[in-house]
Amino acid sequence: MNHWLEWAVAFFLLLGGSFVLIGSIGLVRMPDFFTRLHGPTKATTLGMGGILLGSIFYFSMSPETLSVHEMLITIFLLITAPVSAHMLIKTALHHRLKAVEHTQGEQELKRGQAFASKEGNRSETPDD
Amino acid sequence: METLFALCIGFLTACGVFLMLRGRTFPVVVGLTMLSYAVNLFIFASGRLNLKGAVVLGTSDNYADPLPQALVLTAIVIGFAMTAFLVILAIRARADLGNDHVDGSMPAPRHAKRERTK
Amino acid sequence: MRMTPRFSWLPTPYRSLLLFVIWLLLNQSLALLHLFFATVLAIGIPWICYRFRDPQPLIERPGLALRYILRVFADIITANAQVAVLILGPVKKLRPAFVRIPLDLQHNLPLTILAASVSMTPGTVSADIYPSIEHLAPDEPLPQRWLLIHVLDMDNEAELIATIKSRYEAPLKEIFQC
Amino acid sequence: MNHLILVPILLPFLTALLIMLPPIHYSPQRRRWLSMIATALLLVVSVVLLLTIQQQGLTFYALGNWQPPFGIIMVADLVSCIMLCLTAFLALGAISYGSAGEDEKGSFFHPLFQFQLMGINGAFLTGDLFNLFVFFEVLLIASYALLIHAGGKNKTRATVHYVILNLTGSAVFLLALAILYGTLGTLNIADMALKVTQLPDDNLMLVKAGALMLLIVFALKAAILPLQFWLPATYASASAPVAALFAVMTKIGVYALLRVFTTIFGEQAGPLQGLANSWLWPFGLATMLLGAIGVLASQDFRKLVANLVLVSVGSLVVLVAVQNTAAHAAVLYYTVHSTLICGALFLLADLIATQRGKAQDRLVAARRVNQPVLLGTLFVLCAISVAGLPPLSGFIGKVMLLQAAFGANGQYWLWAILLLSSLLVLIGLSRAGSTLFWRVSGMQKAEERVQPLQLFAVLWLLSASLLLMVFAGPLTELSFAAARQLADVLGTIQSILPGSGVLP
Amino acid sequence: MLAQVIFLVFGMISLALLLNLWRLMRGPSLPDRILALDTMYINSIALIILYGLLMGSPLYFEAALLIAMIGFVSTVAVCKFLLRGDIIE
Amino acid sequence: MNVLWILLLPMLGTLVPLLLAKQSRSRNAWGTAAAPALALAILLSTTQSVFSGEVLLQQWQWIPLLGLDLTIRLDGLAYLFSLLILAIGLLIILYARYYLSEQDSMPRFYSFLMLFMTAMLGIVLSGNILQIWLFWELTSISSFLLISFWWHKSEARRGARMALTITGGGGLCLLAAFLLLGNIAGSYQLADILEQGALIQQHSLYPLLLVLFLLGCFTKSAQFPFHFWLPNAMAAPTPVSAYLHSATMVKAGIFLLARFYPALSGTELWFLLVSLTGLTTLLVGAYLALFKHDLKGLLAYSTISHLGLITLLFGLNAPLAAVAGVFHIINHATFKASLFMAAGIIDHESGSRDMRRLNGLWQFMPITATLMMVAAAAMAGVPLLNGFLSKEMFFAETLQQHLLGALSWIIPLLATVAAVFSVAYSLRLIHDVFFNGQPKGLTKTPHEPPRYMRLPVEVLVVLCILVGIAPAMLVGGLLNSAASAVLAGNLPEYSLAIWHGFNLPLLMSAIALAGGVLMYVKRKQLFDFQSALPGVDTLNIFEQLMKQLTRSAEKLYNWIDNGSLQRYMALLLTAFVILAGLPLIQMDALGGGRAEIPIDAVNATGAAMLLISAFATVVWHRKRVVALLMISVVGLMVSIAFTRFSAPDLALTQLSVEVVTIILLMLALFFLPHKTPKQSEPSKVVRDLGLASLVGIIVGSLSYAIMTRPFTTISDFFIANAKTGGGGTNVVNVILVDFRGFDTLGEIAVLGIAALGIFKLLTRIPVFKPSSDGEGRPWARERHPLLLATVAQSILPLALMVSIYIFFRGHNLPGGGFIAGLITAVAIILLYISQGVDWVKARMNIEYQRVVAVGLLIAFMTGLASWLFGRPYLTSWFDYFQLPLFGEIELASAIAFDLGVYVTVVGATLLILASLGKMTTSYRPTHKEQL
Ligand code: NA
Ligand code: NA
Repeated sequence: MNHWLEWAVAFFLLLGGSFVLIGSIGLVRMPDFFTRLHGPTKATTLGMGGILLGSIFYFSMSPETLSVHEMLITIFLLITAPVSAHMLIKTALHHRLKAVEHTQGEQELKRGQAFASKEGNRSETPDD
Repeated sequence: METLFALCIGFLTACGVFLMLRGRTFPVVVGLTMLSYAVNLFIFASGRLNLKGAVVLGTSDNYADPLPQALVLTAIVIGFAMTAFLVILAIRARADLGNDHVDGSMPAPRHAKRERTK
Repeated sequence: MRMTPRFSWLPTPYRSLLLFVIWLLLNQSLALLHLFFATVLAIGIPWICYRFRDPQPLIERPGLALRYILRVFADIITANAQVAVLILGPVKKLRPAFVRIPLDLQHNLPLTILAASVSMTPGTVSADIYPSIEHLAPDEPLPQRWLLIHVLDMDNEAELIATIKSRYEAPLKEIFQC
Repeated sequence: MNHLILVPILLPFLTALLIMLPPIHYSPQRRRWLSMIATALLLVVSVVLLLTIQQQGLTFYALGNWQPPFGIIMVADLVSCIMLCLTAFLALGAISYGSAGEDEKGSFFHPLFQFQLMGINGAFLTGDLFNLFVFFEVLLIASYALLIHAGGKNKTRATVHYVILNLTGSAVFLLALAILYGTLGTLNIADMALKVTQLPDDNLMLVKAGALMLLIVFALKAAILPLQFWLPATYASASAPVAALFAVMTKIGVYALLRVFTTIFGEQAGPLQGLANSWLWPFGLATMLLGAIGVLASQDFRKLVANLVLVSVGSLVVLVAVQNTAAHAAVLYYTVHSTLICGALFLLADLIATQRGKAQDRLVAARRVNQPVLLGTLFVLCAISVAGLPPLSGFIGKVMLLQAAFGANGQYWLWAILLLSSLLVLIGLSRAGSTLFWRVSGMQKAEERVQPLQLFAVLWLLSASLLLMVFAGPLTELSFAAARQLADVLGTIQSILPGSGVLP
Repeated sequence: MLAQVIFLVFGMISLALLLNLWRLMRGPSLPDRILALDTMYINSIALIILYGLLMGSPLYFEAALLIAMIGFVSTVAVCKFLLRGDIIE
Repeated sequence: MNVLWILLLPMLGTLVPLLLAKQSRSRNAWGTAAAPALALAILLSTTQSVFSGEVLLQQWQWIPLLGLDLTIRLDGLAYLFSLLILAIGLLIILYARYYLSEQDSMPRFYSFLMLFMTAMLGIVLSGNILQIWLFWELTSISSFLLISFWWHKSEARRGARMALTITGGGGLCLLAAFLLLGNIAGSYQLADILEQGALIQQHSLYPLLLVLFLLGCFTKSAQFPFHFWLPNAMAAPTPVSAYLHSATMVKAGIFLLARFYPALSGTELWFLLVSLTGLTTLLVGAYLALFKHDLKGLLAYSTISHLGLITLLFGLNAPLAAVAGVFHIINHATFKASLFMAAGIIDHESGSRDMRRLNGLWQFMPITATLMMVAAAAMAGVPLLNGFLSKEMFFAETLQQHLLGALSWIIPLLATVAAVFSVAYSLRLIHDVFFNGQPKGLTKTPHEPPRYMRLPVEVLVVLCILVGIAPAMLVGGLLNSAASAVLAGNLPEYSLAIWHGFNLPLLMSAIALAGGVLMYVKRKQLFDFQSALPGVDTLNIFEQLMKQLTRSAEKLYNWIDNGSLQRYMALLLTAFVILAGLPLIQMDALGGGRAEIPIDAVNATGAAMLLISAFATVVWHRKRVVALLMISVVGLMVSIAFTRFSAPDLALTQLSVEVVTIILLMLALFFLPHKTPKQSEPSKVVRDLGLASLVGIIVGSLSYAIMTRPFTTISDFFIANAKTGGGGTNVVNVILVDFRGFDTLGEIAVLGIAALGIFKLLTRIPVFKPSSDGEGRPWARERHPLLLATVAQSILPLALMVSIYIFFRGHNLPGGGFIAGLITAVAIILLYISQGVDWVKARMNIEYQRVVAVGLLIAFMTGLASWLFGRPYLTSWFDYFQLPLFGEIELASAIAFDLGVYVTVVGATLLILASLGKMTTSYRPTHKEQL
């Protein structure tokens, strides 16, 4: 039983660690802000889930204790990560950050930027 | 580890002090915050470093010194109160005096000073 | 669509349930004392917090909601694998894009869940929901709103829009009956 | 266990809280009266405590029933009780003055004032070095808040300097505490004094570094050159009752110097004995001189009074460095005298400024004050007292200072500078007085009149000078007794840590 | 075996943190930096949890939870600041 | 009769004129005169015993530890001076009744005059030298008040200030001298000191003491070179000049010379200092007097000259000279007081004191003229008048001394020269004023004064004549007893006869008279010579000097204190470097030998991140938002370090404070510039870098030194007693709420006060709302992003749950009220951020300052509760209870205390952040106290 758990712990930790690392690699490697955002938002969250699961299993290894409160961190991250990302991308739009050249839907980007700032008057119909 | 810890404390102190010597309120606030970190680490270190000995009874048999930890807690809270006050004071000073220089007025440029002394 | 709670003493039952569970999670115990406290807090806290909550549609189809959650979890895992590959793969080959999706949902809670789901799943991040309604007069009709998303690697815009609308938006409409 | 020891801390605390809560907070009148009554009560308690301690000798109060050196203790000895009485006396004057209308020029005047009293009294009573830090912070934060009372550019400007310097000082204080704790392993002052005697040679210099850092902190509070810069602008810009209360703030630094450098580093401290003296002596003298120069240089009266505070601090610090009973007795007596009279002067400066129209307290020709006889008389009395001229208490203080220096190294430096600065002060005050009251431009007179509470406040503080003179005999005896008690470090250790095996 | 895994993961997280710091320093835009900081917060949760595993002590959990909270709140606050200047309006 | 009353009556008399302020002028004068008259009567009643050589002594304890006892000591010398002070004082009161005009405040004048009289009596009657000094300074003060009586005249103010400065400075020297004297003699009682002359004069400090003592005497007695204040003090009303500056105050210095004659005189040093000063003064005064056009000016300089004469006499170290000195004191007082009063009459009745305009007054006021002529003759030393007698004795004494060896003849020669001048100026006084043609340009027609205004002059002039004719009969006893007091009983043989036969002194007198007349006749050349000399306006010079002093003081002060915080900080840190660095240099080895913990890669990474981010903060401190992000990393790393080194509570607290700080700084940055302009000069940056590095090196070294040293601490007690004595297993928390709960009480008080202070700071602040960010970008449009709003609402219950959890576990596990409070507060602040102030206010309208007060009150009361059980404040209580179904639960007072902490923290944090946030809304903190 414990042996299985140990394997599970190792697996989840490695999985988590890898995703965390990949998320951060994405942060460094990606060409523009918008693409950089994806790594941390998703991979890191999943990576955290992995590590937290590892922790849950680890602390549940000893008899009569069941350590599940790491769930709370997972829930919290799941709730907040999209909001952080949302706020960040809104800021990026507001700051008119350049998207990498071959980004499709440049018009949508422009429209989004216009709406973020004061110029995006709401009387101006968004769909042309 | 002690050497590294001391190095960090010293470096944080130096950075904090340098910022506190700047002429605007905001860098001073930042410097003060940095200095507080250094001071807190210093107080903490006065109880000597301990890797496994969180001071909760029954979790270890070699506890860290709890007293400096309690002192740091007090210092953190007081430091927070003081920083908050200073920050707001900085706002007030900017509002009242029209600039954010710590002296409430811009220092005269150097050449002007020289002229005056002539 | 219901906006007003069924019981005034238990305005947000699912939230209460969540809190009940969380208290037990936090204390890692099923002792009677903790169950008692969990109950008290699960009722007390939502009751206090109810005033700090804008009226939202209530979950009408809990079963569906559970399914939705599981689906999103599954999507997160698959999506992450894809994103990981993209991140580690050649950067030059990425086809990033901005896409806007017309929204049928109107209320904040479902919209938020939709945007969050989109952010957590296949290579997309919700950028904005516009136009914002905070500048609308109370009696003004709601305009068509859009969800702007950024896609890390887009294949086919129409397909993406369709997937999102069917996979996430539609179930949400169903769950909240709005 | 005498609960009375704690009352000087708890009473202002409770008062502050009650003033902030219903039903007191509703009306200014209720806030005022509660504040004044509580302060009067504080004075009574302080005096009773002093009398009790005079009978019983040094007594301590173990908070939470945790005995020293483990718990925090409050130590009531003659020195701390004298300071408590002084603070309460001063505060009653300042609060009465503030209650004449100044208190309504901003929010939370009375609660903050009471908090400040709590901090000051705590600093006087505590027998624990870290607790001293906490109370320092209480009184500092309250002083920051009080300093900006009633607003204005000058206040803001001065407060920025005051706050930043003191925050740096607090950081140094913490570092010093950490060093002392890290070497001595205790925080109780008496226990530290004990531990210093058993200090391994290897730790000697570390303790010295910690002690000298404390010196910086206290020197900053006491405003000793070159750490005095915050003082003139701060005191000169503060609202009158606040400035009056601030008159005791520098004395807290002096008090702390006295506590730490006579108890912890007292005669039992071996190689560390009196380690601050060689610093305090020259810088104290320089402070005195600078203050006197400042009195001459001041362009407005409040700044002049602020510089008078510097002069008094300088004299006190030098005497702290002399380290004998007479010197410490002189420090105590002179502290009481100079604090109260400077407090009175700050209040008076405000009264004069109000009646001089636009010129305020600037030393230029201005319209004539509305009540020249009243204010002039008060001014002359205050000036006589503060300049150390007979017959008010100042001259006794001065004589005590001079006598205490007998036999000290560099006695004649002290004498020369003390007398020279007295002369400069005399010149400065006569110039200020003749400008304020006699250099009249225009026939216009102000409408403002001194209000009864304001007059009471000034007379109250001034009366102290008279009482200090009339009862100088018993009061100097009290000072000497207090100084003897202060110097008796072994006795102190014995009464606080009876298990330590130290015999006086 | 578990010990080696934990150290390996420690290495990964440390590397991740260094990468975050690199992005934080590098920028170039403010949102980039904020993103890097946000990621750093989350990665340090992992670090703390790992410490907990290493020490076999559950006392680290609350710290991790709090980091999650401050990561979120400070990101939101900074973004709001960049968007509106006035974060409480 | 109690001799104390001689002093006490005039002291009480100070109040009489004030009490009679509403009465008529005459009543006021009579009332005022009553006290000194009575005192005079008491004094006279002691005549018998004093003349018989008795010393009346009374003593009361005052400040025994300082050696200051109130002692009244009435001997011959004191008697003489008391007599002069009281008798002339009474005459002055009478005179002033007529002299003062309707506009002058008579009560004030009389009150000051009586104060002065008290002070003078105090000096002469004191039997304790500190007491002498007390009254000595009182004379300076009261004379300041009297000289500046006509404060609206600038020369009165200046003259008063000058007098105060000079005499005040002298007073300080005197104090030093007295303290030395007392220390040498071992007592401050006059009687003891006077007996120890030998001891004092042999003491190594005698020269210093003597110089200080003489500085005191000479400044007061207007001896050269301190003489210049006296003529400028003539801005005072004439009664004052007559009293203070001729008869009494200036004699105080002389009195001290006489008083301490037995203790201090007889040495070469004494002779050189005293007699030469006296001689110089005598000459300078006499010479300058001749050229004064102002009537009072002439009299003032003549006073200086006569004071020099008396000083010279005391300096000769001869008993007979001392007798002569005492005698001249009496004579000078009578004729000079009458002269001043007469001059005052002339001024009063003719409106001028300028001798170039006052001419031929004989025709208008013959009686006054006669009186003045007699007095002037006495001053000139004309036979049959009192001045002649003492001058004869003076000449005789100058001839007797051989102190300058072969040059001893110089003294009598110069004395004669001075006498020549003295005759000349007396002649000028009479001739220029009463004869010499007609008055020029007077505003009034002069006439005789009122009857009683002249009476004092008449009395004194009669005395001049009577003493001149029958000296022994009139003043023999007085002089005898006074002189024997001065000489400590060794009175020499002397005779007060008018005629001593033809001798050298008589010749000198004759030469003086003849020479004086001649000089006056030939005055034209002398005046031309004098006017060719550059004029010296001492008042202006002094005033300029004072201005210069003030200005240099100002310059020096501003040079030291230039108002720059950066300098103050640099000095503070330099002090730190020196004081903390010196012991480090003196240390043998920094390390203490304790084994170090090995470094691992993770910690090294953490440290590297800490160092890099700290460095980055400094480098980018001008880009404020970036700096904030960087310092957040530092904070994060510090928290992780706390976690790593077994301090979870610290990590939690640091983290929760961190959030609030970041929000706070973001809030604040809105109102501050977003960029710091580059301003510091490179040299300053280098200086600051050096200073910062030094501080860093010192602090780092100190921490290293501490960490590597073994150590014992009181902490073991806490670990051992946390559970049994404090009822908790989290020792840190038990320390906070129990062992050192008082610190925590203070700490939350600090937080609460800070919040109040911040509220105070934010009230009435001029609101300014930047319309764009640092780059000039206008703000985004959406105020409350939808996602954020919704999520914040969902987080609130979670956060509350977590904070309750953290709150309750704190006593046993990491956590506690402070952290819980911050979590709650942050959750609420998140609502403010995501929904705005209006939204929150509509749902929760609490005034946070009251929350702070309630929280503090809870903590306070928890502590107080232990009083109910007879325990010290904050004594904790806990117990375990068995409940059915629930099992064992613990109840502890610490929980209540922690609840206080929790509530305070929530209230304070919200008060701080919400007040700041509300700045841009209509709910911004208002000025009125909103409790
Ligand atoms: Na003439
Ligand atoms: Na705001």
